[in-house]
Amino acid sequence: MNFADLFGHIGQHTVDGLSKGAIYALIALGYTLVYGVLRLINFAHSEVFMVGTFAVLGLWTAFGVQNNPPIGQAIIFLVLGLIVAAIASGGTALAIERIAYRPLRRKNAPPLIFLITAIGLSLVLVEIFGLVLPKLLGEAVPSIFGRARIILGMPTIIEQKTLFTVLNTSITNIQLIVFVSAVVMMAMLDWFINRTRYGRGVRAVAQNPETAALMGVNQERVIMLIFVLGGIMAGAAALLWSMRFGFTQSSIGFVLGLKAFTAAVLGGIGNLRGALLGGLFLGIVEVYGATIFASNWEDVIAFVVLVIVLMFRPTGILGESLGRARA
Amino acid sequence: GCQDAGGSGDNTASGDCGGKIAIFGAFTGDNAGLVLPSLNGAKLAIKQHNDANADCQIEMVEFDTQGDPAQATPVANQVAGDTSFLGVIGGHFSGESDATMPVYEAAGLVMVAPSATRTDLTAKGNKSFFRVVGNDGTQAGAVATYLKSQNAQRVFLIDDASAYGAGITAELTKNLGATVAASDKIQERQSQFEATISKIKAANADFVFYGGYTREAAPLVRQMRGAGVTAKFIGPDGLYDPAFPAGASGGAEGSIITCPCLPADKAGGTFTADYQAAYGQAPGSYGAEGFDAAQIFVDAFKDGKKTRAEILEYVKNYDKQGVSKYIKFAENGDVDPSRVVIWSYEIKGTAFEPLQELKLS
Amino acid sequence: MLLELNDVSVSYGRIEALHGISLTVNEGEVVALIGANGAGKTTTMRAISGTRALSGGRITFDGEDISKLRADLRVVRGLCQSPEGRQIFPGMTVLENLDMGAYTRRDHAGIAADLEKVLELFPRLRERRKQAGGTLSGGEQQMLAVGRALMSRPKLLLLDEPSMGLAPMIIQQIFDIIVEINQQGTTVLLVEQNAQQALSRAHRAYVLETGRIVKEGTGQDLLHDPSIKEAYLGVA
Amino acid sequence: MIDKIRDLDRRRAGALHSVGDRWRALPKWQRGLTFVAFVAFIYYLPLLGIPGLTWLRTDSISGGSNWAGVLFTCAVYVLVAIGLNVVIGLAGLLDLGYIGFFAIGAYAVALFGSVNSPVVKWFQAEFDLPPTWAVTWAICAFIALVMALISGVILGWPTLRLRGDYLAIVTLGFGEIIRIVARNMEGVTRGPQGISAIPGPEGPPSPDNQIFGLIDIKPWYWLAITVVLLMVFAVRRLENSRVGRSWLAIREDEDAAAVMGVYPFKFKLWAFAIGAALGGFAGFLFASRYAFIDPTQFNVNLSILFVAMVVVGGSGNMVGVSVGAVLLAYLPERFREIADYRWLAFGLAMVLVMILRPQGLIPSKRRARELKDRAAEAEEAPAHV
Amino acid sequence: MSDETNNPVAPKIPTQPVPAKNLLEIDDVTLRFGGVVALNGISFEIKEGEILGLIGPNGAGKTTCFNVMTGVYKPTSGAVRFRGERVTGRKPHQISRLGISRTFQNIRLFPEMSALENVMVGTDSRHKTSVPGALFRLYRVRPKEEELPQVTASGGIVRTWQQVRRGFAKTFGLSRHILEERAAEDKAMELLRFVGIADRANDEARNLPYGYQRRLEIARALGTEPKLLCLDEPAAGFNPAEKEELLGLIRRIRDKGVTVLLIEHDMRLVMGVTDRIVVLEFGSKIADGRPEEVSRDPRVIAAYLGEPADAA
Ligand SMILES: Nc1ncnc2c1ncn2[C@@H]1O[C@H](COP(=O)(O)OP(=O)(O)OP(=O)(O)O)[C@@H](O)[C@H]1O
Ligand SMILES: Nc1ncnc2c1ncn2[C@@H]1O[C@H](COP(=O)(O)OP(=O)(O)OP(=O)(O)O)[C@@H](O)[C@H]1O
Ligand SMILES: CC(C)C[C@H](N)C(=O)O
Ligand SMILES: [Mg+2]
Ligand SMILES: [Mg+2]
Repeated sequence: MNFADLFGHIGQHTVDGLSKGAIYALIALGYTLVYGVLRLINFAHSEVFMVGTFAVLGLWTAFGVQNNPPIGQAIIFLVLGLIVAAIASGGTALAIERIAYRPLRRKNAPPLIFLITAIGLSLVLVEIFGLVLPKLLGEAVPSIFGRARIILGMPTIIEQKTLFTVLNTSITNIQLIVFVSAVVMMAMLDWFINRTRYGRGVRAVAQNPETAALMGVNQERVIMLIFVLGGIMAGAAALLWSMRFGFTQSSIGFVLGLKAFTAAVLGGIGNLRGALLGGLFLGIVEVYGATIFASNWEDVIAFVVLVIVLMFRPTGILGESLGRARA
Repeated sequence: GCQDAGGSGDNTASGDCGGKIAIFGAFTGDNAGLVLPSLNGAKLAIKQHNDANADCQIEMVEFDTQGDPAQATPVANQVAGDTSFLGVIGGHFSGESDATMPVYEAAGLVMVAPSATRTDLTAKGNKSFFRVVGNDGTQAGAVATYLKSQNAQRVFLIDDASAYGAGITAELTKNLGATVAASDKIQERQSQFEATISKIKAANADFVFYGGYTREAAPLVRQMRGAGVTAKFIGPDGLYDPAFPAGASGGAEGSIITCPCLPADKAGGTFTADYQAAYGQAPGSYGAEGFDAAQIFVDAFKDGKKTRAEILEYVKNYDKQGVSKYIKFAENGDVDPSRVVIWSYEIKGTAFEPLQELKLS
Repeated sequence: MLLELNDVSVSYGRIEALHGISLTVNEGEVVALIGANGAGKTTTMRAISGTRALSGGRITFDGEDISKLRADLRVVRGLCQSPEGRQIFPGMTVLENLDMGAYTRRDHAGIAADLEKVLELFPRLRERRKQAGGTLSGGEQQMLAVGRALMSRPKLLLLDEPSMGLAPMIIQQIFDIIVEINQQGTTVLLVEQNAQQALSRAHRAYVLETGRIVKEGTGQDLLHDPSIKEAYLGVA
Repeated sequence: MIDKIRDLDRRRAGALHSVGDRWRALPKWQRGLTFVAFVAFIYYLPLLGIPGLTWLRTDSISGGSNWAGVLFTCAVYVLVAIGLNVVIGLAGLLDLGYIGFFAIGAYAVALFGSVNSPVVKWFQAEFDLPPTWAVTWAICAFIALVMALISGVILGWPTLRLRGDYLAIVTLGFGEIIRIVARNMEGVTRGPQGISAIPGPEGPPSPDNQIFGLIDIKPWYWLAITVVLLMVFAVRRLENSRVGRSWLAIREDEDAAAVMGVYPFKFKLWAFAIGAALGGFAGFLFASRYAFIDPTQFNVNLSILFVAMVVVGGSGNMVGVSVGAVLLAYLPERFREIADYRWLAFGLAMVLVMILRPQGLIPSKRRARELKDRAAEAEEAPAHV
Repeated sequence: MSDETNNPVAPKIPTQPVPAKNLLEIDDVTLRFGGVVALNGISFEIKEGEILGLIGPNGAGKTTCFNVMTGVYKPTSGAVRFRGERVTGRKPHQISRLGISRTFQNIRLFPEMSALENVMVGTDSRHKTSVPGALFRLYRVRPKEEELPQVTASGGIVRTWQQVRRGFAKTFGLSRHILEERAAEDKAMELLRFVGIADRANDEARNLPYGYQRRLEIARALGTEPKLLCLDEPAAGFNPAEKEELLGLIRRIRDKGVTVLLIEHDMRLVMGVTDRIVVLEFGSKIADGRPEEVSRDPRVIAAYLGEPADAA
């Protein structure tokens, strides 16, 4: 157990953890939104993220982006990447809603059924990107599909540089971008849900769908809205991911999704701010834990912390807010 | 796909020559990429034989285990129970080999493994398990030699806690002694390596060895470079895979990969060319081993061996130059370590440039 | 004629709850709908507000056939229901709940004025305006539900048992409020168990029995109808 | 297309329904006889040689697995499904980490029963035992059962107070923790190397074993299926008792149940512990038949597969979940041709079954009714819902 | 229609002098939710055998008071004692075993269980079979003659079989599980008959009409064999005729020896059935006395009843 290392570089570890957690947080938002409104763990959300990364990869490959392009180009490709990823992820989320969840909602199926459907969908999406498309298109576009199951690299779009160093803690440009974008996006979403009329409609559907309709809220539109919003957040996360880590694979969503969902639960699922807080907290816990022990204990530490937190706060750190309180 | 490699199956076992063997391994699933070259190599050997000897047809039946011991065992039961099978090529992974060894041994079936490298597989007093590949101890020894030759002072060891990665890294730890600066273990499917990288930095390492596969290694080396770590990166044959440099998008430049496989131009006979002609790509890792494993059975059948016992006996005493190395088994089933050829390669762009053959100690 | 139900039937699974009822509500009226438990009063309300599909018949509102219109669009047309059993949004504060009532409205000044009025009517709500709806007492929730419905300024207000679970004094108030908003121009369709009160305030009333309209008349007429007295007023 | 499938499904469901009705209408002794015949058939299955049915065997294709071996796997999965059904179907708790208990049962026999295990080695060194010494199989069975049960209680104690979906993620985490610990604690479990030479009823695997041998798997299957039948009998007893009623009440309204004198925590814990014990025992059988385990065999994927077989089969109904388990274990083996596509097919099947038949293939009567009511309700509500 | 309802406010002939023994004491109980004081140092007691009314304006704290008594909430301070034993701090199921049972303001049945099963859940709380008991059925009880398996067949194997079973049960006893299961069913059926809904015993609760559901809740609560039954607005949504029936039912429950605590806003019902009334306002007790006293109390009129004309 290496506490010396932890405390010796506590600042650095914290910064690392925050930038790690920011990605979790963005994905967690999608889980929380859908859960908050439909009481449904959208297990397929991790694949919404995965599709986003493939979209970014596809875009950059199509334009033949090389490592470290000039800054002007880099910005263009990032913006384009954001748009493409948001469209791809948002579209996937919407498609999932339409194809799988809507028929179930029509039948008023209980949550467990949604969960299993979501798991099935998730498998299907992973296999489509990892197996079917490679078989169909692997010859034509090997760089996108050829090794989708193992790993696909992307160009480095912005070189990682240390921006400044304070108190023995260096912060890189990419860490800063990731962290700030995550916070800004989450703040925008929070504002949208809590301060706008649409947002109020979303919360109303979350708490009492039938009465929401009696107040003039169009439930279908709200549900589409949350899936699209969650998808866009996942798309944004996909772009940040691509920028920071520069690779993807068909199964990339699984572990990240699991962590993001854990983050959402940690913060209080259904609670947007909770998702952010949970994500950052989880990131820090993982980095601290991996420093003290070895990295292969990371997940154990994350889950143990989850259990401990839930024992003291059974509805997560911030509790639920979108969701229905118990009557 | 379970098509037989050449020949019409029925009349084979009946003739004076020929017979039926099984090959098992992860032919589908996530890890298939590592094993398919070996399958292709084996198929090539059988096909070459069958094409040349119309009167002596060998049938090879493929059993896909996805590398999972739990799937390999019913397969083993099937093969062991079907007396028409006279030999087995496999397993490809150490775990499935370990799981099925007792079954095949009980049936008196000989196993020739092309790529199961864990050291202790041959240390259990098995009587029918042989491998045409050097074990992890041999490769780790070669890596250690290389590191010494490079004057490594502070080596940082990372493994993925898999049977293969952890095994080879543990062997290397034994070999390196004091030059190991520190170590870390990551987990499969991990994709963010902040903690590991800060440990590498803290250890001020000049070499980083990673025991494991591409999926984790590519992002790891890329993030290392992104974070400004300049230590040289070394990996074993698990990374001898074009996906590694490609997945790291330039991050793997200059990394050293060791592999108990010969560079294309050094492989014996016409194997490399034949393989290239048959499958349109270079043999990759273990392609030659797969070929050699199959060739042993081809030789046995050609020699007129017709029962499991005869073939087991034949393999035990096999003594011949193969395409990957000179093959002669020690009592425990290992090939002679001194005959194992291990090469180092350097990554340039997306290519593996052969550097040198690594001699043991 | 503001609202017209023409031979409307509604079923739950195999059970038909409404067997073709017809009724009308004219602009400016208070119409009461009374009947025993399970007579189909709530079902009628839900059919009108659109939370239950019709299995037959036709509903016309303001000259438009709304039989197949989505519930939220009926709200936009000026038809608002305060549902049975309160159904407030438990996770929203009292104020947010009231704002939900005005979801389809855009006139900010008007909303603010109405909010003030509702809080005036129910001082208890003002006291609790920041409390989550789910933690209010039963009666407080009922007040909130009525207040929320008022916030939408509907042309036609549907009230399903607004007095349920309220203390006698508040019941009095609620009925006074109904009369008041009616005088200010809102048409009201009222479902009540408290037939005495409902009939004495209503212009007209319908009596529902096992999914059929069995009687209709002015409030006063029914109030003095002996059979009604016996069955619904509990006075021999 | 979808309509066609739906129509077909309806017809098939109708047929099944009438089968069910007719079954219930049979006199008791006829039902008894049929049941006996069915059980006999189950025992006969590994020998299956009825002309016209042999294509069912997994070894009827080239590269297929041993038939009895696959049947054994099916039996173990059925045991898992029955255990998980107690947790999900009866008590209504979503457990996504069931593989954890399975792993604990498997590791229990491996750690105490195999001469290769560090634990046994430690015992040998500490107490001067011969190098062939290890805990006997029967005692290992007991250890496995108890360890799984205890771990169920340990996991349940702090977490059962949590609401449904929180429980799901916590249990999922538990499954992962068990696997990671098994992988990382090399000193105890030999980590990723796995443990071999796990004993069977006749001791460690060896060519001398007469009945539970290495090559012929039929006795193993008969052993497993006997365990399954016993457990079915036991769980039925629970289901039709005060305990089963309490589970149902908790599932429907926990607070109201508490006020009526049901202690939800206690009964949930029991469900968890029973489920864990069954899962552990399944793991025990699995390990002792395969004689080798390593941590990769206890992946989360498998947990999810387990939940899927319960839900797809029809949670709450033991026949249903067993059918789900058999299908999921058998189909990929029989249709090896699609090997690469099996997860895709599996995912598609899950989605399709859930959309077309949310109550599962063979649901419990109560669930079927419940879902039908809910669906009817939704259908009558207007389009926006 | 019975006499009482014709003139419900008139004093009811007291059945007996109310026995003085306290069944439940609420002792200076305070409960705060953040800033909201839901209960403010209230004290009152319930005497064995009486029907006590608990009334007060909306939000006065009546339901909260129930929740404190049944262990759903823990009071900030103060204590509830039941038959001298402290109840506060115990879990709901323990309190239920002690003998307090309740219904809910918003009906909370087990919707997918049949009416009979709903009540059986209640009766189960007095039974002992737990998991090992249900599993192994080893705990055996000597059955009474009528509980033994009957020999009905006239001959042949069936008869022999029945005789064997009977003999077995005679020598080794019957498992407690089986006896309890039978007892539960009989008792539940009897209770359904008691509240008058036995005709729908096998229907799922969710399919019962509203009035039946309310009565089923009462039957289920009675299944736990309570000493004290708390009814939270049982007549909400009933019309006068139905209220009438309910009134009779409450009396019959009391006549079975169960003490009743009743929350209700319908004054006619409250006046007609209660022996004593406690009035709450803003979490404090403002009156406690016989119905006719309370209904004349100016504070109660001001806080709750409004002008007397309204009570009619
Ligand atoms: N969700 C439902 N499923 C099945 N039947 C229902 C449902 N809701 C109502 N019913 C039935 O429809 C009939 C009419 O019910 P409705 O709720 O409209 O009556 P109501 O007049 O409002 O009674 P109450 O005074 O109790 O509110 C009743 O027989 C009831 O049992
Ligand atoms: N969980 C809670 N958090 C905050 N306030 C609460 C909570 N539960 C109850 N209250 C408040 O406590 C007060 C008493 O509520 P209670 O439900 O006991 O009233 P009641 O007397 O039953 O009223 P009603 O007749 O309307 O049902 C109310 O003002 C309510 O808002
Ligand atoms: C295919 C190889 C990478 C397998 C590895 N050498 C093992 O023993 O498991
Ligand atoms: Mg109603
Ligand atoms: Mg109340």
